[in-house]
Amino acid sequence: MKMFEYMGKEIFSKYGLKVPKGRMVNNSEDAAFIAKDIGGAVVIKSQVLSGKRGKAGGIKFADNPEQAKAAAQEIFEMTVQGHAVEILLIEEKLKIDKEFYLAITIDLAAKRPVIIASIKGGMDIEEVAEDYIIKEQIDVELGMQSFIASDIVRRMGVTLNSPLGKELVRTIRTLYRIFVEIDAELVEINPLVISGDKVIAADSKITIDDAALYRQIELPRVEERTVVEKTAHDLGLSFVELNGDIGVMANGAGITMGTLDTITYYGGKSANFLDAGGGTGEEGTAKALELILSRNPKAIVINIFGGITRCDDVARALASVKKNIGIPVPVVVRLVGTNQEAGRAILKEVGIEAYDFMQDAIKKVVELSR
Amino acid sequence: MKMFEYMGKEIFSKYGLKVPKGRMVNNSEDAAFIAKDIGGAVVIKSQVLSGKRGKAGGIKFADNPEQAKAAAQEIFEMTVQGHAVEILLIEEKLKIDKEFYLAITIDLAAKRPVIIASIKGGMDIEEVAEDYIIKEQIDVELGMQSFIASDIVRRMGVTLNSPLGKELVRTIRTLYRIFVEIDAELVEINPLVISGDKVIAADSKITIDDAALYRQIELPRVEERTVVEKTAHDLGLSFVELNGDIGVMANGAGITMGTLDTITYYGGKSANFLDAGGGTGEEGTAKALELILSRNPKAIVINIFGGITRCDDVARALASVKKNIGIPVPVVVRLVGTNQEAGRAILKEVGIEAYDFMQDAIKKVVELSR
Amino acid sequence: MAIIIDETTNVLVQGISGKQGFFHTKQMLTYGSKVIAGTSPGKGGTTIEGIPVYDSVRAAIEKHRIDASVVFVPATMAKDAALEALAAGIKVVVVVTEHIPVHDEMAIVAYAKRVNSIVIGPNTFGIVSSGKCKIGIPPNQFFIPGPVGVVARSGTLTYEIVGNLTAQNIGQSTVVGMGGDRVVGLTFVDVLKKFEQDPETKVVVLIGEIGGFAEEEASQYIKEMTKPVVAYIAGKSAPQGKQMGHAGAIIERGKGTYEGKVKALTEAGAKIVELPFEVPGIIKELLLKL
Amino acid sequence: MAIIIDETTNVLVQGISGKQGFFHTKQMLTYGSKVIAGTSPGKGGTTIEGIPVYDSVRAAIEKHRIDASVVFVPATMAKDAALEALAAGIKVVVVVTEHIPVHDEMAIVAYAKRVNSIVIGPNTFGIVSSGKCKIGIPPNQFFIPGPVGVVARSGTLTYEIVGNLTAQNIGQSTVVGMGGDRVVGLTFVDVLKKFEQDPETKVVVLIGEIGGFAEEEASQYIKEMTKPVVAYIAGKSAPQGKQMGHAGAIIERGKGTYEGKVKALTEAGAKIVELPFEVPGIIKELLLKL
Repeated sequence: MKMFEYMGKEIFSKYGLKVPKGRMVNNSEDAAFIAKDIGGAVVIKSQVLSGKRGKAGGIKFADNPEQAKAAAQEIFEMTVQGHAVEILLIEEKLKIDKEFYLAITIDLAAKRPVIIASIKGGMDIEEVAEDYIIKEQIDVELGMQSFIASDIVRRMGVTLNSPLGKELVRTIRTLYRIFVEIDAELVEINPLVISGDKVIAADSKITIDDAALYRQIELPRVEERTVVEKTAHDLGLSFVELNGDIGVMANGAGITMGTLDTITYYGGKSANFLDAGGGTGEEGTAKALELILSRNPKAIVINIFGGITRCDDVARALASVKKNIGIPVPVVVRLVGTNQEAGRAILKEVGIEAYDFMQDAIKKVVELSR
Repeated sequence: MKMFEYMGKEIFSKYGLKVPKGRMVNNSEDAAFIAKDIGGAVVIKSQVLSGKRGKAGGIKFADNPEQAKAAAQEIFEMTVQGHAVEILLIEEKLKIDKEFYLAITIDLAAKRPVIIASIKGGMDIEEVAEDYIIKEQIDVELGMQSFIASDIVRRMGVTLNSPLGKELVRTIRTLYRIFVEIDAELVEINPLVISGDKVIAADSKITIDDAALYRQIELPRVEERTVVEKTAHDLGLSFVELNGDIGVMANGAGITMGTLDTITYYGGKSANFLDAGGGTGEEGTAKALELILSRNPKAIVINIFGGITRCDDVARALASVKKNIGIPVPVVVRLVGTNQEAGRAILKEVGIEAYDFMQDAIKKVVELSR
Repeated sequence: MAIIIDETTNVLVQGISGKQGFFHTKQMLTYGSKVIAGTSPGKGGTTIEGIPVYDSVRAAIEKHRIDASVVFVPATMAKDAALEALAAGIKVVVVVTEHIPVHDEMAIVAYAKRVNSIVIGPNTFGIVSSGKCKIGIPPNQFFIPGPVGVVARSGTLTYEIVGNLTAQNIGQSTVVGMGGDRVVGLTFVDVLKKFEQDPETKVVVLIGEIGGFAEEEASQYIKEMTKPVVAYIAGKSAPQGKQMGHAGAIIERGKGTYEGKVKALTEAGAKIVELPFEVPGIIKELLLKL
Repeated sequence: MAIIIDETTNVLVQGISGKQGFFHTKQMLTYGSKVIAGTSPGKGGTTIEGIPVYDSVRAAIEKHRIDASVVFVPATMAKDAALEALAAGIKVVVVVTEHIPVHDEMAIVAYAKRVNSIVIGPNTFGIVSSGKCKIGIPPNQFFIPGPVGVVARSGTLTYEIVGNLTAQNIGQSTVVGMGGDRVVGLTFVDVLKKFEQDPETKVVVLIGEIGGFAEEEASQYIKEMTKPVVAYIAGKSAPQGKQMGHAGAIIERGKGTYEGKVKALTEAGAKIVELPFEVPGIIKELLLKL
């Protein structure tokens, strides 16, 4: 789950990291009011989950409340990378000496958290040369000891035991504590602004592990899925919309990807990725079919290799949708595995002949989608 | 640093462990008042650091406020194992189904914390057969995981997943957290009272690692040293009063023990154990001598093998005490090591001839103490 | 022979009284696995399907030699269960449970490394040494003994490929599901090394997918292998997974794509199949050449 | 030969700019130890007594081969310093600092075990391989090369005994101070095993004291040793140390007394001396017999 910038900053602030003075607003009148309250120049930042707000015009500066109101008005009227803007964060404009970069994520190859730091922070961090990127894996049993943070600061070229060095050590240690305690997959500060001896998180990008949300009850919830994707998620299905015309359902992420690969191979185009794996029952399967139909595909392929998934459940779901709602497009089914015979018998009753091999079924559906 | 029972119970309570309803009082009037407030039968417990209050009469029961007042009066007038009683803890009398024992300390051989649990808690835990004592060492890097506490409860013969079993798991995990977070050397609950499904800490015995007090700023401080021992401690000396008549000073715990052993071997009796090791300078050494003199020994032996300790510092200290305060008893000195020659020259000026070997010096001082 | 588990492996089921644990215990017994004990806190002393149930792993260990355990407990308690098995000295721990928080997974993997045990999963279908022992959840009928070692990241795709092999009467030495989560106990290299040393395994099928570096790492080792490796990488035309911000980009630096993986594997000498159902044909060819 | 450290050992001083670190760096250099680097956060790039100073252990490791480090930083930061040295892969870490919290000591010892390194101390005078390398704080003049291995819990008592040996021209192979604290990195057994294998060491002196079980444990191994062991246990007539409540009593069950230790050591074949200055005489006898 991605979090909005202002939510991340609230967390930082709670843990004692410095963030710019600021407030959220949802209209331009309030933007002017807050700008006046903050005093001096301000930054107006659209709160969207996209990573490139600045380049898309979603961040503006203003020298006084009137300018702030105008800038806010402008941002509210735009979309940032396809997202409508509902909330703005109005913040003091910082005196910036340097912009650093600091993040913690998971190094999947090492199976450990990794600290990433750079003294070349700012907008184009991905373009910074490897020489300026410091990476430090953390042994989770040892944890973030003081010496680890100190050595990162040393490698950043900042004098240890100086006020700035000490503040950076504290910032790194605190960020690691946040990373662990909120079950984050990513915490990122870019830029980490150096202003004299002060170290200020001028931005925040946080992603929480969805699997851990059950124990992160104090964190706010953010929904970034489309309505259809959310419906699928609530049904325990993994669903992504694509641009083609063949509706796809399979059971398991790997076999779903394999189905997509085969469709492409035979010259077809998939309308969606729908993984109904892990024991989705009859009702879930029926809902999955309805989801696929709602996207108006030209044809549908169902590719089931039943392990936990039972073929008769899938067949019953298909039969009931056909009877109750009707399926206006051709459906091609491949059905093998657990309770295969029962499933095929049910399908036969509604006039569907199941295939044995996925390649045959997919060849067929691609033909039908032409 | 040992803590009073009521202090330990305040810590338990802060961490969510159940303790009996109760209040501290420092006079018998208040005892009656609190007993009335609690209602029903109460226990009156003297707050002293000795381990055997019950047997010494320091714990009494009362059925009503009048009895409570009388019992309190009686305890205030007694000493419990040599300790005057200044504070009483007045508590509700618990309905006791069973008395368990639960403690965490450090297993020195394993160099790890160890949980000790028994279903035969109460006054005579030391007499309980090994078969009824459960010990479980904790891997400090793994920490107190749920399964560890569960297995201890299983070994105690309590049904897991029962309300009592769950409460015991929680109690063990919480006690470990306390043990770590307050830098304890010992946390002990005896008895841990089982009352229905409730688990109540009916007593507390906690010892904090003195070396960690600097970071345990929120813990209350308890002083159990004698005035002389405290003076020594404040000077950075390790001092214990003994019953003999030969004052002893040496530099280092091992060599001080060796000096005591040798005095005993030659038939003498040591008046004290005074370790002035670890670079005690001239002033500290002078104070140490004054401390020894304050105990009126018949003779004094100083056994210095100077490493960090400098022989000239020791000699100067001895000379200045001799000049300024006077030393009314014979002083025998063994002085070798760092700056040995300078030290001996200083001693010669005040008429003291230093020995080369500890055995010769100690033989002499034992003679002089006769 | 086979790798990791075989006909002598004594299996403990953690969470044996749950719906999943109960169902798959029966399936594993049917397959012939030596499931000899289960755990379920508070149910110690009872039996399920004739299998003695204990309150804790240690209680089971006091009575039985346990070589492997399989974790069927819910995600909220799975870390504790896995650590319990590892702390008790069990050398192979199969974690079937899905949706375990990734921080918990890192903790499990770190501790397993320290105590020198193998963790399969989390979020795995398990491991099958065909005809000898199955630990996990795959359907019994598709696994028959033979010369093919299979190692995979995802489940149903493995059944697809193994099922096709079995349909053509090509059996498997051991089929290992490393687990579909981002952090799992084994790497492809760990498993490939074991296949390389296993006399029964003649050829290896690697079933990978886009994202991560597991296949690129595997390529380094495949170069040194004497046994042929056939690889299928799923997701050539699948949507990109979510990326971990700039930090992810810095770490990945363009790795993890279909093209990158295929290039690395090809250069290492692996045979790439473009579609999953092409595996049996190539395997047959390779086996005929041996 | 010698144990743990010798003339090839490159030494790093952690906290080289502090009063203690500075003083003892000079002393170690005078003794002939190869002190080749020091650390002091914020002072990287300077030199002290001609020794280059670095901001961190890793910075030093980038420039030098370091075989051992010695920690002179204050107690509040000693755990971090010891872990830093261990994490950097240094195989011998001598922690001189005293008054380190016991929970910190347990953490240091646990991590050292995991990374398979030796921790000497905390609260130790250090280690001397006489004539080759001294790491720690003992006075230089009392340590001369020879056939006696010495292992001790306390410092000045060791100087007393080693000084008496040296006065009689009996040198030492290596003198190890395990540290005076309750939780330290080495056990007597760890050190005795090394002496048993060291060709230079002909006889061993064990200097113990009352409390704990270290000497009782040592007895178990002394039974197997081929080299003679002379033991002095301090504290026959010393006051009892404080005891850890009932829990301590349950753990100890009467162990830790002078009588118990002497009995165990005697039964194991060690020669007990009743007073510290009796050591040289017995050693002389033993050496003549060899």
